[in-house]
Amino acid sequence: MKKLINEPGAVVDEMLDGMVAAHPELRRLDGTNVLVRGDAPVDGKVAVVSGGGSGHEPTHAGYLGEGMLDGAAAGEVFTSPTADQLNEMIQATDAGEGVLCVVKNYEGDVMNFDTAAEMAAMEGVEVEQVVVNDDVAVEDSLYTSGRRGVAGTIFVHKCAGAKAAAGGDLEAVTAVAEKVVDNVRTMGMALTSCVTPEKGEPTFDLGEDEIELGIGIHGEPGTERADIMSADEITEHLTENVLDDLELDEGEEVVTMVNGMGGTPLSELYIVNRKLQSILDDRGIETWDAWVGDYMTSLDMMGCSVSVLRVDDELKELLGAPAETPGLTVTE
Amino acid sequence: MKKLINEPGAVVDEMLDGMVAAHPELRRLDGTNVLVRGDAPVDGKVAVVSGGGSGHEPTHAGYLGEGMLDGAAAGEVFTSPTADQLNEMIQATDAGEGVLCVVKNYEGDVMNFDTAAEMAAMEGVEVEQVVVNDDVAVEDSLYTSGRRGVAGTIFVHKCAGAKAAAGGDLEAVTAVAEKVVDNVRTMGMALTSCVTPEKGEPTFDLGEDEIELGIGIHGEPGTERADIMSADEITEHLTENVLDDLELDEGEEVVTMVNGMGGTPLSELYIVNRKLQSILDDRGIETWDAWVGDYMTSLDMMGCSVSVLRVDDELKELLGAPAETPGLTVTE
Amino acid sequence: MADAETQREAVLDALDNVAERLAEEKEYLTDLDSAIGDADHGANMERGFGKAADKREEFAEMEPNEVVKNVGTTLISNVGGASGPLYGGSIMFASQELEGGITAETSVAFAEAYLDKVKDRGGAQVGAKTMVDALVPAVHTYKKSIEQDDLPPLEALAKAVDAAERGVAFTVPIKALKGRASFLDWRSVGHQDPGATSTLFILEELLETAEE
Amino acid sequence: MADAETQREAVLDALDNVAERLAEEKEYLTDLDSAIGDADHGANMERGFGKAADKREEFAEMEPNEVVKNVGTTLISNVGGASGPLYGGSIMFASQELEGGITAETSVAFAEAYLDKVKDRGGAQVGAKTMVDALVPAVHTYKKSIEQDDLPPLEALAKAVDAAERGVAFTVPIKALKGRASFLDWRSVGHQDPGATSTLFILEELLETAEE
Ligand SMILES: Nc1ncnc2c1ncn2[C@@H]1O[C@H](COP(=O)(O)OP(=O)(O)O)[C@@H](O)[C@H]1O
Ligand SMILES: Nc1ncnc2c1ncn2[C@@H]1O[C@H](COP(=O)(O)OP(=O)(O)O)[C@@H](O)[C@H]1O
Ligand SMILES: [Mg+2]
Ligand SMILES: [Mg+2]
Ligand SMILES: [Mg+2]
Ligand SMILES: [Mg+2]
Repeated sequence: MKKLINEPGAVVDEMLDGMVAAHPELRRLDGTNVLVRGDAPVDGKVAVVSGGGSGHEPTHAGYLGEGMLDGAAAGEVFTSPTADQLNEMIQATDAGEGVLCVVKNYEGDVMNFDTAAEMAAMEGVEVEQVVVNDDVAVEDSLYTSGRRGVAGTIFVHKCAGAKAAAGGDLEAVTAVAEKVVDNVRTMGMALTSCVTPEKGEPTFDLGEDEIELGIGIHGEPGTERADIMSADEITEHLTENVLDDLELDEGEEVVTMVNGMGGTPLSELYIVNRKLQSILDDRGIETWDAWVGDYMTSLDMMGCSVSVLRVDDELKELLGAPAETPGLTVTE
Repeated sequence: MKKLINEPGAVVDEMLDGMVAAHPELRRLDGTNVLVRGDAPVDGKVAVVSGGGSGHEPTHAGYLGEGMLDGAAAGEVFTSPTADQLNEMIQATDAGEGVLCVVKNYEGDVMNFDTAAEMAAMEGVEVEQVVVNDDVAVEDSLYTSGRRGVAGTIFVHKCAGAKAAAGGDLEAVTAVAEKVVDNVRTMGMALTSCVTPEKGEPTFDLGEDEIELGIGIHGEPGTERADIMSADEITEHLTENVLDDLELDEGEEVVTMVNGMGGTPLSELYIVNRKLQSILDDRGIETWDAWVGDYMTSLDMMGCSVSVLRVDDELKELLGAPAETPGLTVTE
Repeated sequence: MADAETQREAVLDALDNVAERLAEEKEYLTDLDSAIGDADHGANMERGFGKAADKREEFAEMEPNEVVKNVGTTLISNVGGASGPLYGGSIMFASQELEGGITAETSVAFAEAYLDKVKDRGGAQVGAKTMVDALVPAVHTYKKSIEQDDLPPLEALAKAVDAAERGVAFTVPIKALKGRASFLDWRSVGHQDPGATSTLFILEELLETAEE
Repeated sequence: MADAETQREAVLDALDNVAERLAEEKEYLTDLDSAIGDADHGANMERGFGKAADKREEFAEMEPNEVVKNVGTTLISNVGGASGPLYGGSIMFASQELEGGITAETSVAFAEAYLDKVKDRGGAQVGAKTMVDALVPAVHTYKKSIEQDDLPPLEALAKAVDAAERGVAFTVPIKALKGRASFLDWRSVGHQDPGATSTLFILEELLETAEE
């Protein structure tokens, strides 16, 4: 393993320090791995917070700022943050208008956020929770953990954050977040595994001619191993699964995201976007906006995910609203 | 080699199509690998253009847009664009106020830009050229090719672009670009080589315990091979070389950039930034702004470069001026 | 029945042994988690129990049940992931059963409360390929051995360890329904569950400590 | 002296042979460029001369010197990098010397003009570890063989190829002063220059074609 780190145990702590050094408009809560907007709690505004394991940068703290998140809790690499830290985040960002927690559907995240919400509620904070589960690779069923939350989460941050910035109350902000969850689907793939600082070697082994389809964002193997394919074939596979699940009708409008897993050159993501847009064109689906970049990564993994979000006028307005964060800036 | 591509020969073409599909505000000149701002030529404004080999995304076309570049020419991977394409770019962006070409110091780039400038001049276009050579790893000498141009080039794009947007004439825009060149220094390192689509295997072999110091951005080996070090040690090495060359005095102000080579997790870049800022602190040098991210990459290479730009009031104003491009957005 | 101090010392010894064992097994647990999860279970367990064991001095004046409770909260604050709230929250919750001291009877109540909380919090039944698959046979066996077979706690615990072992083995051939491994669907078949395995290790160390 | 058509055919045959050879040597050239450059010289040369060879039909009606000039512009438009303007620009420039047809005399003038342009454009002297190191001995030898030793062009060309070979070998032990390899400083010592090597291959194919 070769990494630009000092020691595996210090990665999260030092990364957070380096982040605050680069973005002095963020603030680290003393003795925690929680970053918040420097001006948190923001008077008169519902707070939108998120959190989860580290290793997905710019997720989560990269989306702190005007028009997106108020707080972001960083767990160890790929390990959800502990409930007490989540509780501190909730308390520190609540301005009395309540806090919406955006949680990706993993039992660890859900259980810790649940506990934190209970703790915060005991202190009189109004807390709502939205669980994102956009990953179509995983079968959804009552008897299982359901679908994972992956890159579509960024759209939830953006829309809920914009709604809160526009003065929406906790109910309205939560409703927007749920609307995004209902309308976004994602599927991902990996060309290579990733190397966590603690383990120091690839989480799974992939042959030179193999890829993983249906991966999450934690270096876990995917739902299926396949022979290497061309970028167009891969894009087709991901996109078709996403579109079939979303049941889009001709003429509907979408916002797309080609998300890099961390180790993929941007040029390759654009090659994927090229095919994605041509598939949408062929199906008579209109792209209102196309996002291409590293939004939610898995350390150094090579691969990508394709997300499609069905949008209406409300979501378009929220997606287009200004945001100013280290990881995403939208200007009017 | 596993890449999200269709065929090695189509990488640049398809990437450019995918880019325009994602950023419809950009336009591809017919039959070329040149992208320009959709509204080029911009009336009454000096054009700032750049170009070079592909594989450095978001460089170059990622910096097209308000407040930065008007045109960007993409060569094959790591191969400078041909003179005729550069000439077409210059002609297409010139609004009659002249064109500044920002060139990184490689003989290929310089020779092709020279030829293009001659061709454009024959058509009556006023062309200026600024050659960026910020890489302190390479010794500067009259009898050699001199220093390479690397990530510091982005600061040149930003400042020259802002000056042009503010109505500066060709002379003024060129002067700003030269001021940045005089005040920026960079040094880079690699943990791994990169894999070009054409070659399909690493450009150089690095042992599990080795790193390359003093690399450029073309997957070329560095000036020195060293044993693996901690992030802090690496940062110290890079930063000290940069600072010594820049001859900064206590109390001076700088803008820093920790640039990822493409395959480095963002978390690691923040760990480098943490140390960089603490070194500057110790030396009594003040950071006015710290950039951390993938600005000029070498495909999937793991590694980073550290750049330091000495700033005065003029440069601060230009760096802080609004820019809206796929790769960099600055709001007022 | 041993006095409070002896009991506390026994709890602290057990804690040390567990922490040491989990540190030794860190890589093994992580490897199991690599195959069907995200390669952090070893680090999570080592970190959590390591932190708890480091608090020996803080624990020096506490009642045994308070020590146990504090181990639980320490896990909650330091583990994260799925195993943090499951291990930590359930230990914390079950510690109430030890308020009157640690006896054969209260240890059964503790075990039952612990199992209930894990099932409740995580929503997994037996056969979902989780720690529950090790816990259910262990707790059932322990309870029956003590309450119906009148075995001494040490023997009951030894039987529980055997039972947990079978539970761990049982996780191998089945498909995960809960936890990260469930995202792998059929690909989870053939792999041993990390959380069930760490549960077994902990039980083994409790037995080891009790035997000393 | 052969007529224009024969000359044109000879040029086109040479072009085919060169293109074919460079395609064969693509990997080898790229490997050389990997060691001290950026691993694209093979692809650059193959692309450039391949495109030129593809234009056979366009060239069918042209004068020999125009064909040569067009090969130059095709390289300029398709190669990029350092080798594009060096090879392409110099061929284009030197083609003027062939306006009166291709003779022993004009071929010497072409060679000299070509060398001058490479040196002028790239600013490299002998010993900078570039294509110039293959070119200088080749051109000097060719010129002397024809002008002073009165050798027939075929023999002169054979001697020039020998000379270029020594030039290529000479690039190995020296440090690069120009081109990307110069950024490696002392680490460039011990490696063969890709551009000098491709120059040699081209000369070998010219000889091969002339011999046929
Ligand atoms: N819903 C659940 N119910 C019971 N046990 C679970 C559940 N989810 C996960 N586990 C247990 O947790 C273990 C994984 O723990 P760990 O790797 O530390 O957390 P994470 O899955 O968040 O990375 C699994 O092996 C499984 O035994
Ligand atoms: N200034 C120069 N003068 C002469 N030859 C040069 C010069 N710079 C580079 N070369 C030649 O070009 C070759 C490299 O060509 P190529 O790899 O195609 O271009 P690039 O260096 O732009 O990647 C070198 O091996 C060298 O022979
Ligand atoms: Mg985890
Ligand atoms: Mg090149
Ligand atoms: Mg895990
Ligand atoms: Mg080259």
